[in-house]
Amino acid sequence: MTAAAACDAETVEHARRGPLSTDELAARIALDIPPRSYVNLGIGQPTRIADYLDPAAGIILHTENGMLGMGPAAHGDEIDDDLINAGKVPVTELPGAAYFHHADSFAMIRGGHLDVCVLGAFQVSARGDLANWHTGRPGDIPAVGGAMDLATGAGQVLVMMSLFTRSGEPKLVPDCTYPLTGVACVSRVFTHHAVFTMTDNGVLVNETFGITLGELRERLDIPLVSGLT
Amino acid sequence: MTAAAACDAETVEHARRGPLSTDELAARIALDIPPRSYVNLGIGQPTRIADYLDPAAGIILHTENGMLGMGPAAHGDEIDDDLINAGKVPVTELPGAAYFHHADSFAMIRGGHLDVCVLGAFQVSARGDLANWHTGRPGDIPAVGGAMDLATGAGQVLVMMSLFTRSGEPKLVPDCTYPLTGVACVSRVFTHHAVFTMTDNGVLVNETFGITLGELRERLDIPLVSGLT
Amino acid sequence: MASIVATADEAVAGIAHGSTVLVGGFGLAGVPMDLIDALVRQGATGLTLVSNNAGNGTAGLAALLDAGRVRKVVCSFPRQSDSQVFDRLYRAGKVELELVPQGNLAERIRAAGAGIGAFYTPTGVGTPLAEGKETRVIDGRAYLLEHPIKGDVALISAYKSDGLGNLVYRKTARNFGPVMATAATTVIAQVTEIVPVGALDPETVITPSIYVDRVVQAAAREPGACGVC
Amino acid sequence: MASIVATADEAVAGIAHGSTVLVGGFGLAGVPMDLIDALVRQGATGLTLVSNNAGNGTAGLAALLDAGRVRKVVCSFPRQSDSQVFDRLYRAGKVELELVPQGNLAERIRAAGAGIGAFYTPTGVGTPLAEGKETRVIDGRAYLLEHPIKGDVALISAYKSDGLGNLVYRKTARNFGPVMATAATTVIAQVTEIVPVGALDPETVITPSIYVDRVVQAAAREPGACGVC
Repeated sequence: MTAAAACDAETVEHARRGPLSTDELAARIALDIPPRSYVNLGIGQPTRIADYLDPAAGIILHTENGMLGMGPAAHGDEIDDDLINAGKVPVTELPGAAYFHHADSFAMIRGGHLDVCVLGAFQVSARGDLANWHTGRPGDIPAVGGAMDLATGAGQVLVMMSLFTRSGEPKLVPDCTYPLTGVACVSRVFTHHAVFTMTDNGVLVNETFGITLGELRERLDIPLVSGLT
Repeated sequence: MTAAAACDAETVEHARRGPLSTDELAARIALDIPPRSYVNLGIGQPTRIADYLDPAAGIILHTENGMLGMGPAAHGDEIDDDLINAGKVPVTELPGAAYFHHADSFAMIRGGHLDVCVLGAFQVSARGDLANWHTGRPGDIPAVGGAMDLATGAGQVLVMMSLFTRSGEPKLVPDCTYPLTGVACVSRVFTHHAVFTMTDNGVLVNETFGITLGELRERLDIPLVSGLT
Repeated sequence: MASIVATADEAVAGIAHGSTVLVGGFGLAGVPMDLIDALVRQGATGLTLVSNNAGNGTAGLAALLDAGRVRKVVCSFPRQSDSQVFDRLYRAGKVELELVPQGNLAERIRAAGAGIGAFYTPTGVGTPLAEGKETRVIDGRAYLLEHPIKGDVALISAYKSDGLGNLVYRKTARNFGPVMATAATTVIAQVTEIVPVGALDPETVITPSIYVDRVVQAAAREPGACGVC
Repeated sequence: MASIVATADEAVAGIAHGSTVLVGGFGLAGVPMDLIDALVRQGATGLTLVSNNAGNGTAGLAALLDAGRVRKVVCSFPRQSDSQVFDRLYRAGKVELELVPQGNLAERIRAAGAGIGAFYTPTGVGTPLAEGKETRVIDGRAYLLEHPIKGDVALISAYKSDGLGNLVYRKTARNFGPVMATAATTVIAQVTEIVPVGALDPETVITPSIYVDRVVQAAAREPGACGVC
């Protein structure tokens, strides 16, 4: 299913099953990444999406520490201290790769050349504001890395996160209470419970998993749209 | 003689000889270029200075179309259409050369990394303003190229020019009447008749050739200093 | 990611009237002659041409100008010994000229590719080319505000492309190619040789495939046969 | 042009108290460990450290911090699983932090090297990191004004140097090295191998010798022996 098709359709409820596992979520996101696109997968969970990309689709992975054509994680003899991803994990190089320095790498990001990035999040607001770099709690030390650059520069910013905190609070919110990473930058939010698309008419629910649209509406403090027709 | 020594000394008059030939002038300028420095020689006459640099001095030539380590002009089989200098003349490559693109080349210039550039000029003012890109005459089509970048960015901007126009007007002037290339950027002016240094105390005459200091004072409309002691 | 196309005509298909076209090359090195010739045949008109020069002799950009396709030229060095076509059109008021110092030209193109909104450059301060531009003193030095130059199309020439569009250049023919490749909606490269994916050393790739849309192998050309050599 | 020196201690000689020191590396790739160790021995204090991270484990930058030599850290990603030294000093108010998005960090360093007075970036708009920064809307998009970061010293790591200081890097160890090399008064590189002038292909040089002041061959290091691997 393409993103465009999903946007136009009514919400598809998969209520009889449980929420997606993180691997299922990664696989679901992989479906939405167009063939031949250039993609940055954020550190942490989004990295797993790489395992579910169709090798025939010709998708090329970017890592902001200076590489296009990044391959899977390196193991054993493949490990090379000079070849790591943004999460500092040893990786491999695919044919057709290219290396470049940090200013060139972020020129690529900021200049809008990446088609897609997938980031984790503490919170996303209904208008697509992203918060993923700082808890804002006193004493917590912030670390922003490349998150603000990716949120601002990538063609499409997708978020992969849990929909609820461990204590059950929604992370898709009317307004972020955490410090922002970027303003109105997120186009889609993928969670274990549902897939959402930010539209001019509000937050559209594309699919639910282990929950109904009605139940979602009760648990989230934002208006939810079901289909754009 | 080093530039520093020349600045402190009284004017040296070589009045019994004629003015320098252009080749002698090029050789005179070459003397002032420090060993191991990175140098851009402007198109036209300054290019000739390369022939008088001591090969043992380790001076490295920059050409703004993307190269360090430029060698002499190419001849015969050496000619390669992909290897030219800023004047579009086929050149050669020396061991230790490096190629880079135009934005990197001018970042190098603008960032102050070149030690010296030598430019031609229509006029230079007493405070070191440079005019070398546009006659300002109606109907004349201007072409600035890299002149403004070099004038602004190089560590030392030296000028190689004739001291007088064909009709005998001085080209070292109180204020440039031609459109400016850069403001207060020239540190030394080398002409067939004399070598000048711009100082906080005025224009210092380092050497004269085929003319006395007194005669220079009569022909130029600017105050001339002889020695800084 | 590039599509490899069979002919230069196919490569330039769809360039719209009124487009801004960035054209690589400095002197004759790196000029995408096949693509320019194809653009003449293609017929797009009302073009804004961004290139270091404004055509030499009667071929290439000079032919494009002569065919009346160019509304405006943005360049650093229009006037040369053999720029008679541009000179004639300019003097007849048939083509507009925006003269830009070479380093500002390269940096403005880079800014467009790197998502920089504008930047402060010292080049041009106090000269007629500063007229109408915002000036600002930063840390005691004066700067001009310069804005990005973005192309609808870039036509560049490189040495080799792999099947994805990763490009390497040769010697000073690199010049404007790498920055122009970052700064246009559609980037079209002619190359001397197309090699398989994996045949280029990833350390040596200058323009990563993310920037390149179409690649065509240049026609074999007799030395001196291009009409401008 | 570089001087080749015999030891890391010789390489870092003369770094003054209160210097701003740019240190290359991302994760452990490209970290100039020998030079950092030598800087700890050298004893300069009151340093401002500009680097992507703020030290891992107990060696390298962590040891420099632990020795009380660092007044301020400018970085994008201080907080990591093993950043305990920085964390402790920061919480105790013993080190100041300027947090900069990774792309703005790279671009600010580039700007210092490229003679750009300041630039407008979209990264960080609407976030707490925009506080106190000038904002400006250009063509309908909001930007922040960011200023250059210039170093007194840069410590970088590269793969090979020739006898002039031309540098090539290896894979993602390239990261910040090339931009930092442009942006400091004194640039010091440790390299795995020093090769004769002429042994590097001029097409593949990433940092031309003009930027490099001192080169030292890195000590052979047992895998895992650096204390942070």
